[in-house]
Amino acid sequence: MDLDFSAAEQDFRAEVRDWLARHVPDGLPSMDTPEGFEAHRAWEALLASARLSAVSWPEEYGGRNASLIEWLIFEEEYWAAGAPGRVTQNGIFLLAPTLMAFGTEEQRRRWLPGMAKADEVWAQAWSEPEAGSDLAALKSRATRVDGGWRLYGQKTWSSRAAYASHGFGLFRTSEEGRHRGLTYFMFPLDLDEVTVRPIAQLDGLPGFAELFFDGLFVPDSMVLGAPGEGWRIAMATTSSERGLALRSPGRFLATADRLVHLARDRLSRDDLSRDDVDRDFLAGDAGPELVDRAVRCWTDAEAYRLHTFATARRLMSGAEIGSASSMGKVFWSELDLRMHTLAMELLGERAGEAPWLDGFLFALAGPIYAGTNEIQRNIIAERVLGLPR
Amino acid sequence: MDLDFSAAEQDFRAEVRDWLARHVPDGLPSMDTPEGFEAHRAWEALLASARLSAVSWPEEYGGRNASLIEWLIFEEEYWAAGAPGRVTQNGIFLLAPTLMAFGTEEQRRRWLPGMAKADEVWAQAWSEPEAGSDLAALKSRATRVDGGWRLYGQKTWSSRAAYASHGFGLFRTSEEGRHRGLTYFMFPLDLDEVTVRPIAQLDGLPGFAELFFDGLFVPDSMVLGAPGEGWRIAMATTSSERGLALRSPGRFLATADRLVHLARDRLSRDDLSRDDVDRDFLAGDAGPELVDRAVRCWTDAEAYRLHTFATARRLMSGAEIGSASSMGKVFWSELDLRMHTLAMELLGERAGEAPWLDGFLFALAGPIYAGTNEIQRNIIAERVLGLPR
Amino acid sequence: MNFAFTDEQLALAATVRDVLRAHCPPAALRSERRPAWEQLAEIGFFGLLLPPDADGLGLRLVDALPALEETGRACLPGPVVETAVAAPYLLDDVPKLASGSVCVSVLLPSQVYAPDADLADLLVVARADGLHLVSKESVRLTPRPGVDPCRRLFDVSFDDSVLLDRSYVPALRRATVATAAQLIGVGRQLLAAAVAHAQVRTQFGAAIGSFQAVKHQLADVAIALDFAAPLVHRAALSVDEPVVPTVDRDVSAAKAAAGEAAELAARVALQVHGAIGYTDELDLRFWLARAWSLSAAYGGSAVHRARVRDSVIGGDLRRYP
Amino acid sequence: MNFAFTDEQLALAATVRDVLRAHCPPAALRSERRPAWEQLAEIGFFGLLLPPDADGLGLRLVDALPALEETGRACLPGPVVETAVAAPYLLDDVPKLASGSVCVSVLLPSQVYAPDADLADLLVVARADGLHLVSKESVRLTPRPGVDPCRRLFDVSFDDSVLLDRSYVPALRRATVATAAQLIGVGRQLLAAAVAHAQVRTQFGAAIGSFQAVKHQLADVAIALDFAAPLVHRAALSVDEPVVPTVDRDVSAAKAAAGEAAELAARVALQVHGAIGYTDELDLRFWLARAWSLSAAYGGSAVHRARVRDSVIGGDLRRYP
Repeated sequence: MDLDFSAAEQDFRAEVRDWLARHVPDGLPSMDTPEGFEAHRAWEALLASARLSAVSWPEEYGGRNASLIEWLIFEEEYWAAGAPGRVTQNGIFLLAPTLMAFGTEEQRRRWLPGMAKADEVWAQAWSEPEAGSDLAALKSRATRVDGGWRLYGQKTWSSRAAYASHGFGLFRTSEEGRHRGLTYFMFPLDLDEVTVRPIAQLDGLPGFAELFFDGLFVPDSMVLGAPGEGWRIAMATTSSERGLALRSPGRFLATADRLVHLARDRLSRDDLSRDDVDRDFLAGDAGPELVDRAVRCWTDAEAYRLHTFATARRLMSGAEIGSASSMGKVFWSELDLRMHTLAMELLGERAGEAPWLDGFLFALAGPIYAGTNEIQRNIIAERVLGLPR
Repeated sequence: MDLDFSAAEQDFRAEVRDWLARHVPDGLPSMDTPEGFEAHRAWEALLASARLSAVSWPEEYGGRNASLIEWLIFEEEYWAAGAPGRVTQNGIFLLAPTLMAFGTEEQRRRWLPGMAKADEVWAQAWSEPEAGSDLAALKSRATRVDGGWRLYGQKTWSSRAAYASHGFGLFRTSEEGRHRGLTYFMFPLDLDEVTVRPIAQLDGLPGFAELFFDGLFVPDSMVLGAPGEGWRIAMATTSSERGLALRSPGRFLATADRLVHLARDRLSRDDLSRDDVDRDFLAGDAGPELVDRAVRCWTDAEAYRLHTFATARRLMSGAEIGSASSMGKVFWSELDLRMHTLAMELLGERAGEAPWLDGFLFALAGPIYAGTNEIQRNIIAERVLGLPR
Repeated sequence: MNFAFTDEQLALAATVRDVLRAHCPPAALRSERRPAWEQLAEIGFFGLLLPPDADGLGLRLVDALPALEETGRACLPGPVVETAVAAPYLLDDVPKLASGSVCVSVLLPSQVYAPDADLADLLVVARADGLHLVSKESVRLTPRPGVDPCRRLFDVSFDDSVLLDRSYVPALRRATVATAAQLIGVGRQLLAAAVAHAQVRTQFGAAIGSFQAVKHQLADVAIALDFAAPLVHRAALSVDEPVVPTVDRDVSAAKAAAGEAAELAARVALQVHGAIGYTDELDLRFWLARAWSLSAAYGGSAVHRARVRDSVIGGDLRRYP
Repeated sequence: MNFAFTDEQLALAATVRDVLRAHCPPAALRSERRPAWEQLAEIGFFGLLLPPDADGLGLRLVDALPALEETGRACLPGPVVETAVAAPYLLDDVPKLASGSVCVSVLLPSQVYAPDADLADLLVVARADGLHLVSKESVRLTPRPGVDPCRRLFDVSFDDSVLLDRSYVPALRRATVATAAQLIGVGRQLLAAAVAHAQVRTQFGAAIGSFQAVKHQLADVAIALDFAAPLVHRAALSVDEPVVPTVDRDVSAAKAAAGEAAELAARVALQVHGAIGYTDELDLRFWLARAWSLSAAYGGSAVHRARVRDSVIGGDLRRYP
């Protein structure tokens, strides 16, 4: 057991850090606005020009064949540098692993390079109004037509869909069995037979959209895997969504560092307050309790990082994470929420300022999406600990 | 709405405080040892001589007709004075309310005065090996004989039974219905047909015992309520067990005060440690976090006290607490555990030095007995909030 | 000893609740800055705490507490606490105050920004040199981003003002307790909304409210609110008494507990609603935002916890009474 | 970068586990003070960290970590950490140390009492004037009440002693990390016992392990242990390196997290077992007591949290590597 990065890994870190230091833009507008979306696409294109947008991919698709460890290094550097959120996330982290595992060589050649350059931006379309965490209850369907399929029905909570060019999700292609009747489709969002209705969030911006399908034609070449295999394929994707793929520690490490700095500022602000009119009221110095909580979060982020190194090692030696990824999901989502909740407390009435509010709203969703934490805890109890269903 | 004690209530508090100041003994041996049991009985007899052992009872049974508010005052003073635990608790707080509500005048005259003076000490016998929180699953039975009943079967977790003179519990007198076949019995523990097997606890002392019944004869005069009514009667008792009766705030207020003093000592000990060999190691001053938690407990104890004043008022105006008592059970049991867990942390390796350790072991049982907190939360969700079963 | 609200106190709350049901429906939160304001004025709401010689009812804060909880339950926008609770202890001879035709905002110690200052005819601002009374005409306001669309925040600057020769403390204590009462109301409504959703929303073929994990989270919210409320009631009694040595400790204990209970209610309500709880389409978001904004108003939970800590560790273990 | 134990490290742990299964069964906890001691000595356990020239294997702490976790899982009594982990960094030229025929207890800063001192042939006691080596003959021991029947505590006084000219720090760091590793083992066994009980114990006609509330409590224990363990492994790597600037922060983070995870495991195990978990009849009590006693040993969680806090807030946000 060691924690020593190889010379190659250290060189890679140095290269990434240097490139980011020279190219990371100052705060872009929200990717849920039209101009912000374009700005984020431009950033991804620049990232891709340095072959840094999908480092773990094979070179022919625009990656560098980076190892899991190198990918974790990239993520640490990316978020530490304060780089923008990834508008390509659904594609690169959800769809791409599925294409690699279940797609055809043609499909990979056709879709991956454009995904890496953000020429095409992908929306995920898992949920339906009547099926939240319960994928098998999906009702939207696809009917066979000459050379392909036509999609009918409704999807919701489709992230990025407000501006994305394409989407992916499951549609029912036969009625046999809740699971066995589902097929995995990729589809365009710019045709008349699909209507995109943005959903405004607490911040008023459309982070999600509803999709209404009215016979959208999808050629066979955009079916991922065999018809009826959608459930099995999607499970692989969502487990990568829950597991390592979606939630590298880098983001939480950067958040934890910012949180500690915020707590230290707060301490000094309390000191200042002693000399003005607030004195008697604020005699109670709120520092210690909040600082203790901030440092606890910082240590938990470190624990998540180390835990991920161990998991990465297991994966690199060919093991599966499986249900254990549910532990990571619960841990990071509740850590992220604790960090942002504490930041809100530290900011008090200043909470509306700064990047923290957006992060808070995003973190609030953490325990809910990719399988609620209640469901994750059931999975841990039943599949990891072996308790009865 | 007010928080003003009447002149009478203030006089009562003064009398109780004064009497306790003059009579409370220094630490008695544990009531789970033979000598400690006798010492606690002697203390209860002294308490009864001042008509303070059951202040809320009618005078003819040894009480003072104290109001609920006066009883709460008594409890605050009793625990603040550091007086001993109540060896009579099962009788005075569990059986007596049932005798008052469902017993005959003869039964009250026969049993209550001896209970108040601790001439007779009562053990509760609710649980059976196969029935923990699930009273209706009881298997022990009573068969009709001339002039009374004979008891057969086994009870467990019978508190005080190791040394008590009498017990009370439910026995099946017919097979019709899980609930309707149960009857409420009082019975002696000193006859050959009942065997008492003490159960040693973590501290090695027999706080509980198992009871084995082999045809113990119980006269009709010791049946409480009508045969078959045991379930309804027991529910009333256990709800008083969960509710106000068993857990007056007095004990938690006293614990919270002691905890705050302990935290302050700890702070000063950390200061001291700066001047000896521990300096560099203990540079980290553990004070703030622990002190914050201690004060939070102190405030929660105050909240429980105020909440109880409101509940007492509702009861005095004829209302029922009902399922709301489950909220109190969860709150006090988890507060008590938090307080003692924190005390263990503050004491560190000194934790073995009582009285905190005994209290810790007792507090650990809080979330378990009188209906586990899981069950309490179900009750709150279903009966108070109206969620589906 | 009667630690329960009287029929009069509850009747006042019922009246306010009826007014708000009729004139501050959720739809109003999207369209109006001060819904139900005139109707509340008509029932004398803004004169509750004013002395009779100022056309008020001369009630104590505790008398108005259940009514204030109702304003939280309805998520009532506007500088209600500032005008109805703080102003009476900051301003004399403002004849129109009782009638509700004068709208007041305040910027006192523990506040960072003045809430709804753009609606205010008068502002009271604490500076190192004392309390300044500033009129709408002579104030300059800079909007600041906040979390609550119905409780806008402003930076305040001014040249002309009148120095008030009095302490902000009585007003600040009452505004803090009144805000705590609103937080209890906000929390209760969030709990009610989450319960209602859990009863109808199904997953895996069952109402999610039948899942033990959901039940227990909602039960914990009910417990937190149920044990925070008595601290708020006690704090009101403490500020109403001429001299209660523990008053500041009581006020802080109330604000901290109410804020934490409301934030827990918000978090669980979001959990139970899932992604839809997030959206602009559901009214839930207004109560979420109010829980967050009021929890930070007049000092956040951490500041108030710290004040209680300093008092208790300082040796003040007295309990009132 | 290979943050996983090697086959050799796991093989050593497996050997120790087999020895403990055979010679430290739960029954031994009731009857013996040092079960399995000779058998562990036979496989060279007490020489793992000693240099070859002292008949040891010259391993690093990280190599022994999985084996130490096994001693926690088995609730192994006796001054194991003190003799096998601390002594090698405190004592030179004690030839019999590697053979396990010399039993050592220590009383270092952060400890209040010396564990199992009555079994010790040698004691190392830190005083303001330095480290004292005290022999069994010249020590006076006063038993102190503890929570753990298998880890007895003693006050130590003495007249004759030999001053050791060295720092206690290397030994203390390693003893603290080794104790953290034992806590992980104790916690895992408590979790396993709770799961086993929840699978068979029925209530209301169903296995209690099928109730969501029980499932989620046990899942939280699994999570706490799973994310505390890497901090312990990292701390071992830090103390093994010649110079790691964050070593003290790493050691404290590990001890605090392991102690809290084990205490959570104890609380939940007791919850799941219900009243029976309480009794002398069940072996569970030994693991409960060990979780509590080791969590307090070598500095409790709060002390170590505070050390991490001071380091991080002091500005040391460096992550190793």
